[in-house]
Amino acid sequence: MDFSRFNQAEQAQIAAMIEHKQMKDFLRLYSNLVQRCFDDCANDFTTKTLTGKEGECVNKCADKFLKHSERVGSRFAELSENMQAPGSQ
Amino acid sequence: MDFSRFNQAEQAQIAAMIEHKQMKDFLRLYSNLVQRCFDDCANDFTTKTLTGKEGECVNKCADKFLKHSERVGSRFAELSENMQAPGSQ
Amino acid sequence: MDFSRFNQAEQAQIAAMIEHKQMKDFLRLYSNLVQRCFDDCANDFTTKTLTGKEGECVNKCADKFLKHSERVGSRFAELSENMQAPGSQ
Amino acid sequence: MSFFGGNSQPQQAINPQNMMMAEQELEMVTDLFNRITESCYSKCIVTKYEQGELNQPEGACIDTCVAKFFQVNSMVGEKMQKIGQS
Amino acid sequence: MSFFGGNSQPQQAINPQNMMMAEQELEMVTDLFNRITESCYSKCIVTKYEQGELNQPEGACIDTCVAKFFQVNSMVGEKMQKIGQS
Amino acid sequence: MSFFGGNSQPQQAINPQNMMMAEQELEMVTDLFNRITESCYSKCIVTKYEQGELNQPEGACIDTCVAKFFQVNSMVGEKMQKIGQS
Repeated sequence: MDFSRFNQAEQAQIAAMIEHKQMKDFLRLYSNLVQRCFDDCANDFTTKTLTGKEGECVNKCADKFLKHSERVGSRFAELSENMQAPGSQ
Repeated sequence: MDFSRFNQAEQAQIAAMIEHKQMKDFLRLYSNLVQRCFDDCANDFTTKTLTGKEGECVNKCADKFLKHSERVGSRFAELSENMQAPGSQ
Repeated sequence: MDFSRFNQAEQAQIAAMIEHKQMKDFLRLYSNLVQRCFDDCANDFTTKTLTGKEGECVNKCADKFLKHSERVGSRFAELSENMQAPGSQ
Repeated sequence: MSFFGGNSQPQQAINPQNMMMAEQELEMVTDLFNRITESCYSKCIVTKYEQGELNQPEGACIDTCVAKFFQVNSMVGEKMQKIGQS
Repeated sequence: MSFFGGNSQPQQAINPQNMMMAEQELEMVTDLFNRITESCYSKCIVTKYEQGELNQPEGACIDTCVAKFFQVNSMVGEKMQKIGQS
Repeated sequence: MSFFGGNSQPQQAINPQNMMMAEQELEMVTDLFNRITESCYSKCIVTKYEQGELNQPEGACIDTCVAKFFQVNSMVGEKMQKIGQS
Protein backbone atom coordinates (compact mmCIF):
# COMPACT_ATOMS: atom_id res chain seq x y z
CA MET A 1 0.00 0.00 0.00
CA ASP A 2 1.31 3.36 -0.98
CA PHE A 3 -0.09 6.36 0.84
CA SER A 4 2.46 8.89 -0.44
CA ARG A 5 -0.20 10.70 -2.43
CA PHE A 6 -1.69 11.97 0.86
CA ASN A 7 -0.47 15.03 2.77
CA GLN A 8 1.44 14.85 6.05
CA ALA A 9 -1.55 15.43 8.31
CA GLU A 10 -3.45 12.73 6.48
CA GLN A 11 -0.53 10.34 6.66
CA ALA A 12 -0.32 10.85 10.42
CA GLN A 13 -3.97 9.95 10.77
CA ILE A 14 -3.55 6.92 8.51
CA ALA A 15 -0.65 5.76 10.69
CA ALA A 16 -2.92 5.93 13.75
CA MET A 17 -5.57 4.03 11.82
CA ILE A 18 -3.07 1.33 10.90
CA GLU A 19 -1.92 0.98 14.49
CA HIS A 20 -5.49 0.56 15.70
CA LYS A 21 -6.13 -1.95 12.94
CA GLN A 22 -3.08 -4.00 13.89
CA MET A 23 -4.43 -4.44 17.40
CA LYS A 24 -7.75 -5.59 15.98
CA ASP A 25 -6.02 -7.92 13.52
CA PHE A 26 -4.03 -9.48 16.32
CA LEU A 27 -7.17 -10.13 18.36
CA ARG A 28 -8.85 -11.63 15.31
CA LEU A 29 -5.89 -13.93 14.68
CA TYR A 30 -6.02 -15.00 18.31
CA SER A 31 -9.75 -15.82 18.25
CA ASN A 32 -9.48 -17.60 14.94
CA LEU A 33 -6.66 -19.71 16.30
CA VAL A 34 -8.60 -20.62 19.45
CA GLN A 35 -11.72 -21.59 17.53
CA ARG A 36 -9.86 -23.52 14.86
CA CYS A 37 -7.79 -25.52 17.37
CA PHE A 38 -10.79 -26.14 19.59
CA ASP A 39 -12.83 -27.39 16.62
CA ASP A 40 -10.03 -29.62 15.39
CA CYS A 41 -8.85 -30.96 18.77
CA ALA A 42 -11.68 -31.10 21.30
CA ASN A 43 -13.75 -34.16 20.62
CA ASP A 44 -14.41 -35.77 23.93
CA PHE A 45 -17.27 -34.18 25.84
CA THR A 46 -17.51 -36.73 28.62
CA THR A 47 -14.69 -35.19 30.67
CA LYS A 48 -14.89 -31.63 32.01
CA THR A 49 -11.19 -30.89 31.54
CA LEU A 50 -9.05 -31.22 28.44
CA THR A 51 -7.52 -34.67 28.15
CA GLY A 52 -3.76 -34.96 27.70
CA LYS A 53 -4.28 -35.88 24.09
CA GLU A 54 -6.53 -32.89 23.45
CA GLY A 55 -4.07 -30.53 25.16
CA GLU A 56 -1.19 -31.82 23.08
CA CYS A 57 -3.24 -31.42 19.93
CA VAL A 58 -4.13 -27.82 20.82
CA ASN A 59 -0.48 -27.07 21.43
CA LYS A 60 0.66 -28.39 18.08
CA CYS A 61 -2.30 -26.85 16.33
CA ALA A 62 -1.46 -23.42 17.78
CA ASP A 63 2.16 -23.75 16.64
CA LYS A 64 1.14 -24.84 13.18
CA PHE A 65 -1.49 -22.13 12.88
CA LEU A 66 1.01 -19.40 13.74
CA LYS A 67 3.60 -20.76 11.35
CA HIS A 68 0.99 -20.97 8.64
CA SER A 69 -0.03 -17.34 9.19
CA GLU A 70 3.58 -16.24 9.09
CA ARG A 71 4.30 -18.10 5.88
CA VAL A 72 1.17 -16.74 4.21
CA GLY A 73 2.24 -13.30 5.43
CA SER A 74 5.67 -13.55 3.78
CA ARG A 75 4.30 -14.74 0.45
CA PHE A 76 1.55 -12.13 0.64
CA ALA A 77 4.07 -9.33 1.19
CA GLU A 78 6.22 -10.46 -1.77
CA LEU A 79 3.29 -10.78 -4.13
CA SER A 80 1.69 -7.48 -3.08
CA GLU A 81 4.94 -5.69 -3.80
CA ASN A 82 5.23 -7.25 -7.23
CA MET A 83 1.66 -6.31 -7.94
CA GLN A 84 2.26 -2.68 -7.12
CA ALA A 85 5.56 -2.37 -8.91
CA PRO A 86 4.13 -1.63 -12.37
CA GLY A 87 1.46 0.69 -11.01
CA SER A 88 3.55 2.85 -8.70
CA GLN A 89 5.64 5.82 -9.86
CA MET B 1 -16.30 -7.16 32.63
CA ASP B 2 -15.36 -4.61 35.21
CA PHE B 3 -15.51 -0.99 34.15
CA SER B 4 -15.15 0.49 37.65
CA ARG B 5 -11.73 1.91 36.80
CA PHE B 6 -13.44 4.46 34.52
CA ASN B 7 -14.92 7.78 35.67
CA GLN B 8 -18.66 8.46 35.84
CA ALA B 9 -18.91 10.25 32.51
CA GLU B 10 -17.06 7.41 30.85
CA GLN B 11 -19.21 4.80 32.52
CA ALA B 12 -22.34 6.54 31.27
CA GLN B 13 -21.01 6.41 27.72
CA ILE B 14 -20.03 2.77 28.13
CA ALA B 15 -23.57 1.99 29.33
CA ALA B 16 -24.96 3.57 26.14
CA MET B 17 -22.44 1.56 24.11
CA ILE B 18 -23.55 -1.66 25.80
CA GLU B 19 -27.21 -0.90 25.16
CA HIS B 20 -26.54 -0.30 21.47
CA LYS B 21 -24.48 -3.48 21.33
CA GLN B 22 -27.27 -5.53 22.90
CA MET B 23 -29.63 -4.49 20.13
CA LYS B 24 -27.05 -5.52 17.55
CA ASP B 25 -26.38 -8.81 19.34
CA PHE B 26 -30.08 -9.60 19.37
CA LEU B 27 -30.36 -8.97 15.63
CA ARG B 28 -27.32 -11.15 15.04
CA LEU B 29 -28.79 -13.98 17.11
CA TYR B 30 -32.01 -13.68 15.14
CA SER B 31 -30.30 -13.84 11.72
CA ASN B 32 -28.06 -16.69 12.80
CA LEU B 33 -31.10 -18.63 13.98
CA VAL B 34 -32.96 -18.05 10.72
CA GLN B 35 -30.02 -19.09 8.57
CA ARG B 36 -29.16 -22.12 10.68
CA CYS B 37 -32.74 -23.41 10.76
CA PHE B 38 -33.25 -22.72 7.08
CA ASP B 39 -30.04 -24.57 6.20
CA ASP B 40 -30.91 -27.53 8.41
CA CYS B 41 -34.62 -27.78 7.57
CA ALA B 42 -35.37 -26.56 4.04
CA ASN B 43 -34.45 -29.28 1.62
CA ASP B 44 -37.25 -29.50 -0.86
CA PHE B 45 -37.06 -26.87 -3.58
CA THR B 46 -39.84 -28.22 -5.78
CA THR B 47 -42.61 -26.55 -3.76
CA LYS B 48 -42.83 -22.76 -3.38
CA THR B 49 -44.13 -22.86 0.19
CA LEU B 50 -42.68 -24.60 3.23
CA THR B 51 -43.98 -28.15 3.57
CA GLY B 52 -45.53 -29.18 6.88
CA LYS B 53 -42.46 -31.21 7.68
CA GLU B 54 -40.14 -28.30 6.96
CA GLY B 55 -42.24 -25.94 9.07
CA GLU B 56 -42.24 -28.33 12.00
CA CYS B 57 -38.50 -28.72 11.70
CA VAL B 58 -37.97 -24.94 11.69
CA ASN B 59 -40.14 -24.64 14.79
CA LYS B 60 -38.21 -27.20 16.77
CA CYS B 61 -34.92 -25.90 15.46
CA ALA B 62 -35.75 -22.38 16.63
CA ASP B 63 -36.69 -23.68 20.09
CA LYS B 64 -33.53 -25.72 20.35
CA PHE B 65 -31.36 -22.91 19.08
CA LEU B 66 -32.70 -20.49 21.70
CA LYS B 67 -32.30 -23.01 24.50
CA HIS B 68 -28.78 -23.71 23.35
CA SER B 69 -27.90 -20.00 23.37
CA GLU B 70 -29.37 -19.62 26.84
CA ARG B 71 -27.47 -22.57 28.23
CA VAL B 72 -24.21 -21.39 26.68
CA GLY B 73 -24.96 -17.96 28.14
CA SER B 74 -25.37 -19.33 31.69
CA ARG B 75 -22.16 -21.36 31.56
CA PHE B 76 -20.35 -18.44 29.96
CA ALA B 77 -21.44 -16.08 32.74
CA GLU B 78 -20.30 -18.49 35.46
CA LEU B 79 -16.93 -19.13 33.89
CA SER B 80 -16.26 -15.47 33.08
CA GLU B 81 -16.85 -14.58 36.72
CA ASN B 82 -14.49 -17.27 37.95
CA MET B 83 -11.90 -16.07 35.50
CA GLN B 84 -12.03 -12.52 36.77
CA ALA B 85 -12.13 -13.38 40.44
CA PRO B 86 -8.36 -13.71 40.94
CA GLY B 87 -7.56 -10.71 38.81
CA SER B 88 -9.96 -8.17 40.30
CA GLN B 89 -9.16 -6.10 43.40
CA MET C 1 -37.08 0.26 2.75
CA ASP C 2 -39.11 3.35 3.25
CA PHE C 3 -37.33 6.37 4.69
CA SER C 4 -40.09 8.90 3.97
CA ARG C 5 -40.75 9.35 7.69
CA PHE C 6 -37.41 11.20 7.99
CA ASN C 7 -36.88 14.91 7.26
CA GLN C 8 -35.01 16.20 4.21
CA ALA C 9 -31.69 16.72 5.95
CA GLU C 10 -31.87 13.22 7.36
CA GLN C 11 -32.80 11.75 4.01
CA ALA C 12 -29.78 13.41 2.42
CA GLN C 13 -27.52 11.86 5.01
CA ILE C 14 -29.18 8.47 4.56
CA ALA C 15 -28.59 8.73 0.80
CA ALA C 16 -24.87 9.31 1.46
CA MET C 17 -24.89 6.35 3.84
CA ILE C 18 -26.49 4.13 1.18
CA GLU C 19 -23.95 5.21 -1.43
CA HIS C 20 -21.07 4.37 0.90
CA LYS C 21 -22.70 1.05 1.73
CA GLN C 22 -23.09 0.16 -1.95
CA MET C 23 -19.35 0.54 -2.44
CA LYS C 24 -18.72 -1.74 0.52
CA ASP C 25 -21.30 -4.26 -0.70
CA PHE C 26 -19.68 -4.36 -4.11
CA LEU C 27 -16.26 -5.04 -2.57
CA ARG C 28 -17.78 -7.76 -0.40
CA LEU C 29 -19.41 -9.41 -3.41
CA TYR C 30 -16.10 -9.30 -5.21
CA SER C 31 -14.14 -10.91 -2.36
CA ASN C 32 -16.81 -13.54 -1.80
CA LEU C 33 -16.72 -14.42 -5.48
CA VAL C 34 -12.93 -14.72 -5.51
CA GLN C 35 -12.83 -16.92 -2.42
CA ARG C 36 -15.73 -19.11 -3.51
CA CYS C 37 -14.31 -19.69 -7.01
CA PHE C 38 -10.81 -20.26 -5.65
CA ASP C 39 -12.10 -22.81 -3.13
CA ASP C 40 -14.19 -24.62 -5.73
CA CYS C 41 -11.71 -24.53 -8.62
CA ALA C 42 -8.09 -24.51 -7.36
CA ASN C 43 -7.16 -28.03 -6.41
CA ASP C 44 -3.73 -28.65 -7.83
CA PHE C 45 -0.95 -27.24 -5.69
CA THR C 46 1.96 -28.77 -7.54
CA THR C 47 2.04 -26.07 -10.23
CA LYS C 48 2.70 -22.41 -9.39
CA THR C 49 0.34 -21.04 -12.02
CA LEU C 50 -3.31 -21.81 -12.63
CA THR C 51 -3.77 -24.74 -15.00
CA GLY C 52 -5.99 -24.30 -18.05
CA LYS C 53 -8.66 -26.37 -16.40
CA GLU C 54 -8.56 -24.32 -13.21
CA GLY C 55 -8.72 -21.06 -15.15
CA GLU C 56 -11.71 -22.23 -17.14
CA CYS C 57 -13.43 -23.32 -13.95
CA VAL C 58 -12.82 -19.91 -12.33
CA ASN C 59 -14.26 -18.20 -15.39
CA LYS C 60 -17.46 -20.19 -15.38
CA CYS C 61 -17.71 -19.98 -11.63
CA ALA C 62 -17.46 -16.19 -11.74
CA ASP C 63 -20.18 -16.02 -14.40
CA LYS C 64 -22.44 -18.34 -12.47
CA PHE C 65 -21.81 -16.52 -9.20
CA LEU C 66 -22.78 -13.17 -10.68
CA LYS C 67 -25.89 -14.57 -12.31
CA HIS C 68 -26.86 -16.20 -9.07
CA SER C 69 -26.46 -12.91 -7.18
CA GLU C 70 -28.55 -11.10 -9.77
CA ARG C 71 -31.33 -13.66 -9.66
CA VAL C 72 -31.40 -13.65 -5.87
CA GLY C 73 -31.46 -9.84 -6.07
CA SER C 74 -34.54 -9.81 -8.34
CA ARG C 75 -36.48 -12.25 -6.19
CA PHE C 76 -35.39 -10.41 -3.07
CA ALA C 77 -36.63 -7.08 -4.43
CA GLU C 78 -40.01 -8.54 -5.37
CA LEU C 79 -40.54 -10.24 -2.03
CA SER C 80 -39.37 -7.23 0.01
CA GLU C 81 -41.91 -5.05 -1.78
CA ASN C 82 -44.73 -7.48 -1.13
CA MET C 83 -43.71 -7.64 2.49
CA GLN C 84 -43.88 -3.88 2.87
CA ALA C 85 -47.10 -3.40 0.93
CA PRO C 86 -49.47 -4.01 3.84
CA GLY C 87 -47.41 -1.97 6.28
CA SER C 88 -46.80 1.15 4.19
CA GLN C 89 -49.27 4.02 3.80
CA MET D 1 -27.55 29.53 12.71
CA SER D 2 -30.82 31.33 12.01
CA PHE D 3 -29.43 33.76 14.56
CA PHE D 4 -27.70 35.73 11.87
CA GLY D 5 -30.85 35.80 9.78
CA GLY D 6 -30.97 35.92 6.04
CA ASN D 7 -31.15 32.18 5.75
CA SER D 8 -34.38 31.74 3.85
CA GLN D 9 -34.22 27.94 3.85
CA PRO D 10 -34.62 26.83 7.43
CA GLN D 11 -31.94 24.34 8.47
CA GLN D 12 -33.38 20.97 9.50
CA ALA D 13 -31.96 19.23 12.52
CA ILE D 14 -30.55 15.76 12.07
CA ASN D 15 -31.63 13.44 14.84
CA PRO D 16 -28.75 11.02 15.55
CA GLN D 17 -31.26 8.51 16.90
CA ASN D 18 -32.99 8.48 13.51
CA MET D 19 -29.67 8.02 11.73
CA MET D 20 -28.88 5.03 13.93
CA MET D 21 -32.27 3.50 13.20
CA ALA D 22 -31.85 4.00 9.46
CA GLU D 23 -28.39 2.49 9.59
CA GLN D 24 -29.63 -0.51 11.51
CA GLU D 25 -32.49 -1.04 9.07
CA LEU D 26 -30.06 -0.82 6.15
CA GLU D 27 -27.72 -3.29 7.77
CA MET D 28 -30.48 -5.79 8.51
CA VAL D 29 -31.64 -5.81 4.91
CA THR D 30 -28.09 -6.23 3.58
CA ASP D 31 -27.38 -8.97 6.07
CA LEU D 32 -30.56 -10.81 5.09
CA PHE D 33 -29.65 -10.53 1.42
CA ASN D 34 -26.11 -11.80 2.01
CA ARG D 35 -27.31 -14.78 4.02
CA ILE D 36 -29.91 -15.73 1.41
CA THR D 37 -27.33 -15.47 -1.37
CA GLU D 38 -24.98 -17.71 0.56
CA SER D 39 -27.52 -20.33 1.65
CA CYS D 40 -29.17 -20.56 -1.75
CA TYR D 41 -25.81 -20.91 -3.48
CA SER D 42 -25.10 -23.99 -1.35
CA LYS D 43 -28.60 -25.35 -1.88
CA CYS D 44 -28.94 -24.74 -5.63
CA ILE D 45 -25.67 -24.36 -7.50
CA VAL D 46 -23.86 -27.39 -8.88
CA THR D 47 -20.22 -26.57 -8.29
CA LYS D 48 -18.80 -28.57 -11.15
CA TYR D 49 -19.12 -25.41 -13.28
CA GLU D 50 -19.62 -27.14 -16.61
CA GLN D 51 -21.13 -23.95 -17.95
CA GLY D 52 -21.25 -20.32 -16.79
CA GLU D 53 -25.01 -20.00 -17.27
CA LEU D 54 -27.56 -20.84 -14.63
CA ASN D 55 -29.35 -23.87 -16.00
CA GLN D 56 -33.10 -24.29 -15.69
CA PRO D 57 -33.14 -26.40 -12.49
CA GLU D 58 -30.68 -24.03 -10.80
CA GLY D 59 -32.81 -21.02 -11.68
CA ALA D 60 -36.01 -22.66 -10.45
CA CYS D 61 -34.28 -23.75 -7.27
CA ILE D 62 -33.08 -20.18 -6.57
CA ASP D 63 -36.60 -18.77 -6.96
CA THR D 64 -38.03 -21.29 -4.52
CA CYS D 65 -35.09 -20.98 -2.18
CA VAL D 66 -35.42 -17.20 -1.79
CA ALA D 67 -39.18 -17.53 -1.24
CA LYS D 68 -38.70 -20.20 1.42
CA PHE D 69 -36.01 -18.21 3.18
CA PHE D 70 -38.42 -15.29 3.49
CA GLN D 71 -41.02 -17.65 4.93
CA VAL D 72 -38.61 -19.00 7.51
CA ASN D 73 -37.63 -15.44 8.33
CA SER D 74 -41.25 -14.43 9.00
CA MET D 75 -42.03 -17.61 10.91
CA VAL D 76 -39.11 -17.05 13.23
CA GLY D 77 -39.97 -13.36 13.56
CA GLU D 78 -43.51 -14.17 14.70
CA LYS D 79 -42.23 -16.78 17.10
CA MET D 80 -39.77 -14.34 18.66
CA GLN D 81 -42.50 -11.72 19.05
CA LYS D 82 -44.72 -14.20 20.89
CA ILE D 83 -41.84 -15.07 23.18
CA GLY D 84 -41.13 -11.39 23.74
CA GLN D 85 -44.76 -10.72 24.72
CA SER D 86 -45.13 -13.63 27.12
CA MET E 1 -15.27 24.84 31.47
CA SER E 2 -14.78 25.34 35.21
CA PHE E 3 -13.05 28.54 34.08
CA PHE E 4 -16.33 30.37 34.04
CA GLY E 5 -17.24 29.06 37.47
CA GLY E 6 -20.76 28.49 38.70
CA ASN E 7 -20.71 24.91 37.57
CA SER E 8 -21.22 23.10 40.87
CA GLN E 9 -21.03 19.65 39.31
CA PRO E 10 -17.57 19.35 37.87
CA GLN E 11 -17.67 18.03 34.31
CA GLN E 12 -15.65 14.87 33.90
CA ALA E 13 -13.54 14.50 30.85
CA ILE E 14 -14.11 11.48 28.64
CA ASN E 15 -10.84 9.98 27.56
CA PRO E 16 -11.28 8.63 24.00
CA GLN E 17 -8.47 6.16 24.67
CA ASN E 18 -10.49 4.68 27.54
CA MET E 19 -13.58 4.47 25.36
CA MET E 20 -11.64 2.58 22.72
CA MET E 21 -10.32 0.17 25.34
CA ALA E 22 -13.80 -0.44 26.73
CA GLU E 23 -15.18 -1.00 23.25
CA GLN E 24 -12.43 -3.46 22.43
CA GLU E 25 -13.02 -5.36 25.68
CA LEU E 26 -16.73 -5.51 24.95
CA GLU E 27 -16.13 -6.75 21.45
CA MET E 28 -13.71 -9.44 22.57
CA VAL E 29 -16.20 -10.85 25.06
CA THR E 30 -19.03 -10.85 22.50
CA ASP E 31 -16.81 -12.44 19.89
CA LEU E 32 -15.77 -15.16 22.33
CA PHE E 33 -19.39 -15.84 23.22
CA ASN E 34 -20.44 -16.03 19.57
CA ARG E 35 -17.65 -18.42 18.68
CA ILE E 36 -18.42 -20.70 21.63
CA THR E 37 -22.11 -20.73 20.74
CA GLU E 38 -21.28 -21.66 17.17
CA SER E 39 -18.66 -24.32 17.92
CA CYS E 40 -20.70 -25.98 20.67
CA TYR E 41 -23.77 -26.07 18.46
CA SER E 42 -21.81 -28.08 15.89
CA LYS E 43 -20.29 -30.29 18.57
CA CYS E 44 -23.41 -30.99 20.65
CA ILE E 45 -26.71 -30.48 18.84
CA VAL E 46 -28.29 -33.29 16.86
CA THR E 47 -29.74 -31.51 13.84
CA LYS E 48 -32.57 -33.92 13.16
CA TYR E 49 -34.72 -31.74 15.43
CA GLU E 50 -37.02 -34.49 16.65
CA GLN E 51 -37.94 -32.32 19.61
CA GLY E 52 -37.46 -28.64 20.50
CA GLU E 53 -36.06 -29.34 23.95
CA LEU E 54 -32.40 -29.88 24.67
CA ASN E 55 -32.18 -33.52 25.69
CA GLN E 56 -29.97 -34.67 28.55
CA PRO E 57 -26.90 -35.62 26.47
CA GLU E 58 -27.06 -32.35 24.54
CA GLY E 59 -27.24 -30.33 27.74
CA ALA E 60 -24.35 -32.18 29.33
CA CYS E 61 -22.31 -31.81 26.16
CA ILE E 62 -22.89 -28.03 26.10
CA ASP E 63 -21.70 -27.65 29.71
CA THR E 64 -18.51 -29.53 28.98
CA CYS E 65 -18.03 -27.84 25.65
CA VAL E 66 -18.15 -24.32 27.08
CA ALA E 67 -15.75 -25.31 29.88
CA LYS E 68 -13.29 -26.82 27.42
CA PHE E 69 -13.46 -23.82 25.12
CA PHE E 70 -12.48 -21.59 28.03
CA GLN E 71 -9.58 -23.91 28.76
CA VAL E 72 -8.35 -23.80 25.19
CA ASN E 73 -8.73 -20.03 25.26
CA SER E 74 -6.52 -19.73 28.37
CA MET E 75 -3.99 -22.24 27.10
CA VAL E 76 -3.54 -20.33 23.87
CA GLY E 77 -3.44 -17.03 25.77
CA GLU E 78 -0.58 -18.22 27.95
CA LYS E 79 1.25 -19.59 24.95
CA MET E 80 0.96 -16.30 23.09
CA GLN E 81 2.22 -14.37 26.12
CA LYS E 82 5.30 -16.61 26.33
CA ILE E 83 5.97 -16.04 22.65
CA GLY E 84 5.49 -12.30 23.12
CA GLN E 85 8.02 -12.21 25.96
CA SER E 86 10.71 -14.21 24.21
CA MET F 1 -6.08 29.47 10.58
CA SER F 2 -3.20 31.15 8.80
CA PHE F 3 -5.41 34.21 9.14
CA PHE F 4 -4.00 34.97 12.53
CA GLY F 5 -0.48 34.57 11.28
CA GLY F 6 2.47 33.55 13.35
CA ASN F 7 1.94 29.92 12.61
CA SER F 8 5.22 29.02 10.93
CA GLN F 9 4.18 25.44 10.22
CA PRO F 10 1.15 25.67 7.96
CA GLN F 11 -1.67 23.42 9.17
CA GLN F 12 -2.67 20.89 6.57
CA ALA F 13 -6.30 20.12 6.02
CA ILE F 14 -7.44 16.52 6.38
CA ASN F 15 -9.78 15.55 3.60
CA PRO F 16 -12.36 13.10 5.00
CA GLN F 17 -12.82 11.66 1.51
CA ASN F 18 -9.14 10.73 1.46
CA MET F 19 -9.41 9.15 4.90
CA MET F 20 -12.32 7.02 3.75
CA MET F 21 -10.39 5.91 0.69
CA ALA F 22 -7.36 4.99 2.78
CA GLU F 23 -9.54 3.08 5.22
CA GLN F 24 -11.22 1.18 2.42
CA GLU F 25 -7.88 0.30 0.86
CA LEU F 26 -6.60 -0.91 4.22
CA GLU F 27 -9.68 -3.00 4.78
CA MET F 28 -9.51 -4.59 1.34
CA VAL F 29 -5.93 -5.69 1.88
CA THR F 30 -6.68 -7.12 5.33
CA ASP F 31 -9.75 -8.89 4.03
CA LEU F 32 -7.76 -10.42 1.17
CA PHE F 33 -5.08 -11.59 3.59
CA ASN F 34 -7.63 -13.14 5.94
CA ARG F 35 -9.40 -14.98 3.17
CA ILE F 36 -6.14 -16.35 1.75
CA THR F 37 -5.05 -17.50 5.21
CA GLU F 38 -8.35 -19.28 5.70
CA SER F 39 -8.59 -20.90 2.28
CA CYS F 40 -4.97 -22.04 2.22
CA TYR F 41 -5.29 -23.51 5.70
CA SER F 42 -8.12 -25.73 4.45
CA LYS F 43 -6.26 -26.59 1.27
CA CYS F 44 -2.81 -27.29 2.75
CA ILE F 45 -2.78 -28.13 6.45
CA VAL F 46 -3.20 -31.71 7.63
CA THR F 47 -5.34 -31.34 10.75
CA LYS F 48 -4.11 -34.42 12.53
CA TYR F 49 -1.46 -32.20 14.15
CA GLU F 50 1.17 -34.88 14.60
CA GLN F 51 3.79 -32.17 14.87
CA GLY F 52 3.70 -28.39 15.40
CA GLU F 53 6.05 -27.64 12.50
CA LEU F 54 4.93 -27.08 8.94
CA ASN F 55 6.28 -30.07 7.07
CA GLN F 56 7.79 -29.74 3.62
CA PRO F 57 4.65 -30.55 1.57
CA GLU F 58 2.55 -28.18 3.68
CA GLY F 59 5.04 -25.36 3.18
CA ALA F 60 5.24 -25.91 -0.57
CA CYS F 61 1.46 -26.09 -0.79
CA ILE F 62 1.09 -22.74 1.04
CA ASP F 63 3.49 -21.00 -1.35
CA THR F 64 1.59 -22.23 -4.37
CA CYS F 65 -1.76 -21.62 -2.77
CA VAL F 66 -1.04 -17.94 -2.05
CA ALA F 67 0.29 -17.44 -5.58
CA LYS F 68 -2.78 -19.03 -7.14
CA PHE F 69 -5.14 -17.02 -4.95
CA PHE F 70 -3.52 -13.83 -6.23
CA GLN F 71 -3.98 -15.08 -9.79
CA VAL F 72 -7.65 -15.80 -9.25
CA ASN F 73 -8.00 -12.38 -7.65
CA SER F 74 -6.51 -10.64 -10.71
CA MET F 75 -8.45 -12.77 -13.17
CA VAL F 76 -11.73 -11.91 -11.50
CA GLY F 77 -10.71 -8.26 -11.24
CA GLU F 78 -10.09 -8.03 -14.96
CA LYS F 79 -13.34 -9.80 -15.70
CA MET F 80 -15.30 -7.40 -13.52
CA GLN F 81 -13.66 -4.41 -15.19
CA LYS F 82 -14.65 -5.69 -18.62
CA ILE F 83 -18.22 -6.15 -17.43
CA GLY F 84 -18.19 -2.67 -15.93
CA GLN F 85 -17.06 -1.13 -19.22
CA SER F 86 -19.54 -2.91 -21.44
